[in-house]
Amino acid sequence: MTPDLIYGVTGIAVFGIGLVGALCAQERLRRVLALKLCSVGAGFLLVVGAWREPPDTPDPVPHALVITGIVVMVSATAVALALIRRLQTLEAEDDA
Amino acid sequence: MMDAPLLPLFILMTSLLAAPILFALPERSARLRTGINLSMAALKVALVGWLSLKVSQGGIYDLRFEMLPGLEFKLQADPLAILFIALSAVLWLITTVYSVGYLEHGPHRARFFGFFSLCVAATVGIAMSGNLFTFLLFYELLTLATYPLVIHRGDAASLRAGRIYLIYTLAGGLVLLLGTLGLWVLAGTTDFVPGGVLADVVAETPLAAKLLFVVLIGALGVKAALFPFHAWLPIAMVAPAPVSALLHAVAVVKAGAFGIMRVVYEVFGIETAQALGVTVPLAVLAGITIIYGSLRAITQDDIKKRLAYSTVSQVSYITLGVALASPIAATGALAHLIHQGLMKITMFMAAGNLAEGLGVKRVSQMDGVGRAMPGTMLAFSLAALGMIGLPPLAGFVSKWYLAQGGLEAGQDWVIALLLGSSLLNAIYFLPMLHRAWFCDAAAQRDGAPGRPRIGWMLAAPPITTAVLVLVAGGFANAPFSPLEWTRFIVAIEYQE
Amino acid sequence: MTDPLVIFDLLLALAIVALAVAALSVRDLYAMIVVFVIFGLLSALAWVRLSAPDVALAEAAIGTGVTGALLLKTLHHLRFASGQRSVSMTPTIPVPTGVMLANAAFCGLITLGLAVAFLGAPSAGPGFDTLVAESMPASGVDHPVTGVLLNFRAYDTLMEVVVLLAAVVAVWQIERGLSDAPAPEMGEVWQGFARLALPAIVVVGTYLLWVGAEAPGGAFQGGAVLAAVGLLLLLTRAYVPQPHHRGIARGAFVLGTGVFALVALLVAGGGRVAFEYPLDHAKTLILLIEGMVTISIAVTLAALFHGREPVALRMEDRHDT
Amino acid sequence: MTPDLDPMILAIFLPLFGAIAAFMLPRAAAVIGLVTLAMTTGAVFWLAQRVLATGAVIVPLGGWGAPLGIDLRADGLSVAMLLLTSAVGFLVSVAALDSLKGADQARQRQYFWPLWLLLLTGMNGVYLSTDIFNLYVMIEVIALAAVGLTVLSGTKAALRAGLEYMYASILGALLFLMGVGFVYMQAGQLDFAGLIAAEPSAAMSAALALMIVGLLLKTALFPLHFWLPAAHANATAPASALLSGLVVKAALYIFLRLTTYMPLPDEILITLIGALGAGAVLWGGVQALRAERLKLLVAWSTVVQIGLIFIAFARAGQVGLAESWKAAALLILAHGVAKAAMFLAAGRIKDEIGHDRIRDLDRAPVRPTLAQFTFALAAISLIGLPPSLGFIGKWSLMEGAMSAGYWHWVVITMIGTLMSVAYFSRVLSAFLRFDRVRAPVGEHQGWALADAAPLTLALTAIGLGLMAAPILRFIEIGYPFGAAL
Repeated sequence: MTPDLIYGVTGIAVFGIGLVGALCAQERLRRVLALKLCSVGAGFLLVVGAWREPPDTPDPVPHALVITGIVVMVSATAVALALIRRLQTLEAEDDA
Repeated sequence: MMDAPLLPLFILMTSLLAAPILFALPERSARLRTGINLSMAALKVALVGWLSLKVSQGGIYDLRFEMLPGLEFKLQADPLAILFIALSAVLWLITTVYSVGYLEHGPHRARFFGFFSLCVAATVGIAMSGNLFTFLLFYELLTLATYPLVIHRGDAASLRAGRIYLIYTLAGGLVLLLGTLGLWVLAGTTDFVPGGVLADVVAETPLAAKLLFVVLIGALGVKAALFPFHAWLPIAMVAPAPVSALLHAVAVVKAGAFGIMRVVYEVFGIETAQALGVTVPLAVLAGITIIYGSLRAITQDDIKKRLAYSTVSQVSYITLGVALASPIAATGALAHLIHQGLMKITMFMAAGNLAEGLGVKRVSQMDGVGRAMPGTMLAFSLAALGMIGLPPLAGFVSKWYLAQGGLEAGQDWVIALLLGSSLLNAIYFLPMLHRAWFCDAAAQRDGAPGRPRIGWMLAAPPITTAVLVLVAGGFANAPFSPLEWTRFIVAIEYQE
Repeated sequence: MTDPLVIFDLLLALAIVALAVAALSVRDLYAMIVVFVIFGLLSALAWVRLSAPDVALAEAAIGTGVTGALLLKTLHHLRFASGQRSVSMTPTIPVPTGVMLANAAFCGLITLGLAVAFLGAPSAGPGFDTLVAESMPASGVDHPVTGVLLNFRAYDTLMEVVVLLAAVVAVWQIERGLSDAPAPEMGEVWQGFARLALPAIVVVGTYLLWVGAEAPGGAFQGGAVLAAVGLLLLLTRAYVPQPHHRGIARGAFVLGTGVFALVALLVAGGGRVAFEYPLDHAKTLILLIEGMVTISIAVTLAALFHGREPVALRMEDRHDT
Repeated sequence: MTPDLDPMILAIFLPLFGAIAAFMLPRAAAVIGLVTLAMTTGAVFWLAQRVLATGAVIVPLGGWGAPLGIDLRADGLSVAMLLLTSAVGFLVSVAALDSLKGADQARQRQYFWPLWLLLLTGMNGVYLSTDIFNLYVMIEVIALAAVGLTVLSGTKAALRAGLEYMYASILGALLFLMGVGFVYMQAGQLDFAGLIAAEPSAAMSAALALMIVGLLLKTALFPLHFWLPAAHANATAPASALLSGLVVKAALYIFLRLTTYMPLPDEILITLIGALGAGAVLWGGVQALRAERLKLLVAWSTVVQIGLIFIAFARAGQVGLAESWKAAALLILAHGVAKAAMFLAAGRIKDEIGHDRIRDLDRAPVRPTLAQFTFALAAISLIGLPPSLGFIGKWSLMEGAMSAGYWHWVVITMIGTLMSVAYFSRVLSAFLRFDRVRAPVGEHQGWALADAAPLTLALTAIGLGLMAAPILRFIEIGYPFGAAL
């Protein structure tokens, strides 16, 4: 058993867990978090793909892609959270 | 005289380009609108005259434009096309005069005349289509252009009628699309060629060819008001009188009948169709429609509805003549395309005048209207007698040829059919004439309204067309008469 | 087989999966975020194990750090907006259990399929290794990941910065009006700590940026660390965004994108295409781009955390709603 | 040193710089936006000319060349999409000048332009990209900008719809990213050439499935359409026009590209895609018939049209794939132009009448005739009546299906057409009914500037049908991918 196998399966599991959350979660915040889990899962897959048995160095391209993916995801998360905040404000105004 | 290869396009453009201008004109610019309308209509008549002269001298007009690989937008001016555009050009001019008078001070005139122009453009396009694909384009345009005319009044009844009209015609259009596609897939072309393009297909897969025939005739039969697709026609009567006149005489039902003609003659070819065994059922269907329409007409009290059922019946004479597969019957059918147009437009304009001038909309109110509006009723009577088939009026000529054609084709039942139909025509038209001329008005209406005031723009058109009915029948053998022209066409279609 | 590292890997993997499940199933949202942060840090650890220190840094700083801060801030706002009530964020129509189970089964099947496909895929299969190794000398930097990010696939990186820009524009557009959730109160000790920590964080961030050319680190990680400075400043009220700072903020947001794009465009010519840096100036240009991008990332992330566009507190100073 | 400018680079960088400028200078945003759109359109025409003259063209960014670097590539299909985007975008921008002119819309004005220009950057980037990871980044640019535009009005309904849209967008993009991961594992390359060269394997099937599901979610194919109607119906009119006319097309385009390079392995899958399209046509049609608001009806019609595009893709099964994408592309172009026109017209009608409740449209004494006419013209193209481009697309669809003997697609298309007649005529007959109005009906006459842009779009949708043959020849330039390399 090599790390790429272990963490590859981990990544896919995390992706699947995130998928369940994205489809089933009730609270808005939790759905955002579930999507973030999916992105971590995808990140695992790419990092695992880049892994080479030491002493070979890993392929740097997927690493760069994952970094890009992380930044993209934080941007999307920020927008989703801003929507949630604004929506909550409006809904709270209505309740009051 | 100089030659202009783009002449068919110019004829199309006289009404197609007029439409956007008319839409854009402000509602109040009535004079300008009338000027544009009339000058464009007159220009079209002149251009059509020129074109028919050229074609009779052997000129060939063929405009093509590639729409999809291998599939062309194609305009051609063959004699059959000329026959139809001549009818529409002349009747457009007359109906335009009538409409200007009819809609004076009415609302939404810009819209009305815009769509009116589009409607005529579509009819002209249908006439000059060089293939079924182009035909389909204009066929759909016709539907779209007539819908706003049918619901012009904008009330609940018109909208209901409009909806039924739209459902029937667009469904018909969709089936026509299916048929056109089928033709394209089966034959690899949709061109109209005398003698047809399907001989090979019929030899190989007669079932597919039969199916295609049913689909195409079914699609066209909707507009041609062929039984059992006729129901929209009487309902569409809520439209203003000039629209009804145009719908019945030129535009919609004729487009259907004309399409049936093209399909039988130039898609299948009369011999191929005969070999396929589809002409006789079509003739029988036409016969059923003729009798059914007449029977329904008898029971209608509403004048326009009675006329509408009469149209259902009369237009099927054309289909009958086509389906009989005899050159003489074909002559009668083509002549009837023109003759029925002239007669029916006369009657609808007269009916419109009765409604406008006297408020008479029902047969039961017609007592004595002959004395109140003698010119209009004279025209109406001429047209009605022509419909019945009284010689020497136009209707007699067509029926005579149809009967002869029936004999020639060995379908003797056609004689009985024509006699029976004429009898029914008499049964529903003669009482109207009797009431109009021989009954006393006072018994029906409160007080004597005196002479109704209708302008010359309403009075003159029906009289003009009535005169044409007389001329077309009386001088049927003169050069350039509809009958002479149809002989020219039949020679081409039967490839003699 | 008895390699202790394998046992470590297995335990770590189990912990990651367990934390992912826990994050979705724990009832309290605050606990959810805490679990998530631990999950993120452990994932970063796993990536270190997979010889991906750059990715681990980025995940720890941005994926976990900034995301966690954003989630906490939003939770705070939600609790404030719904008046300290226990937050049930969505006025939910409860989803039938059947649907939930069907969804879960569906996702399970997909996951299983993916796992099978993964196991069938070539491990340590073909990659860009050779290509990158051959091209590194011409890239102007020594660290391969930086070479990929800022040279080979610089276009992707530019667009990534554009995504950040789009996010901040969208957030400013979405959130409006006056602040309605006051920042959480912080103890004096915390404030003192923040003041002390700030300079150190700045140094670390700048170092990360600088070192990126040769070793793990670079613009994004550096930017994230510097953004932490911004977060602290905002949280401690050491800095309160003012309306007249909007112009400067806008400038800082677009600085990275603008400079990056301009450099990419201006190097084209004389047979070179866009993004093709002349070899002699490659390192300088890349450092210039990285520096500007770092500033933009730092300010943008801080602004994403702050949320609203800074507006005047008094109505008469406000020109738009 | 004057930089060498390439039209492909310009098509991406002009809107990017425009977005930056519009964000920095909110007061001049509209001017900057229009100028940028005009210049971008010019660049795209330049590119079109070049592609027409020399076939597909490539820019290897950074000089590295794929697979290490990223190539930009323009062929007939991508240029057609670029032309659609910039030309429709320009006209929508002109219309936006008017529809965002209200005094209470300062904020919308300020943010519309930078978001829209970023959106344009993302879309142009998609159409020129040849790298699947780059496509992932681009669809995220599109997603964030599009969500920003969706919620521009700031109403609660728009925010709710925007949030749903955001979830769907992120999930779609992440599924796509996961697919990218699998492609990398199997092929070790991320460019299109790598996709073509890759051996079929379980990993590639998983990749294809993930990417396709992600794209279907983004393009809102039934039953993944749940987010679309609310998002498109609640946005402000120009944003709706952009979202419905252009944005969903980006994912559709990627779908067409991917399936060209990684053909669907099984006939059943193609039939499944077509069946989903059929579901969209029927379900969307029913919903459009029930819709109470004009804009919601128009949004449901987008669901229907997307279904139709997928039916066109599946029209002749696996054997027909080499031709079917063209029918789909024609429908994409037709829908892009016509739907933009229709949403703008619907927005104008709502502005003039003050509401968009369909059942009360005929009670309004105000009748914005030109906007209604525009709506009708757009409906003609969407129903697929001749000679519009929609008709040509539908013709191609049915022709291919009929030739291959796939009669079920013909039947579905005909049912869909009848349904579209039914739901559009609900609106059109309300325009033409007058007897429920008490006050004298004031029909606008003459030209309102605000109607010019939508009317131009609607007329284009009709007129493009006459250009179908050259369009078809154009989109084939550089097909298939390998030919130009």
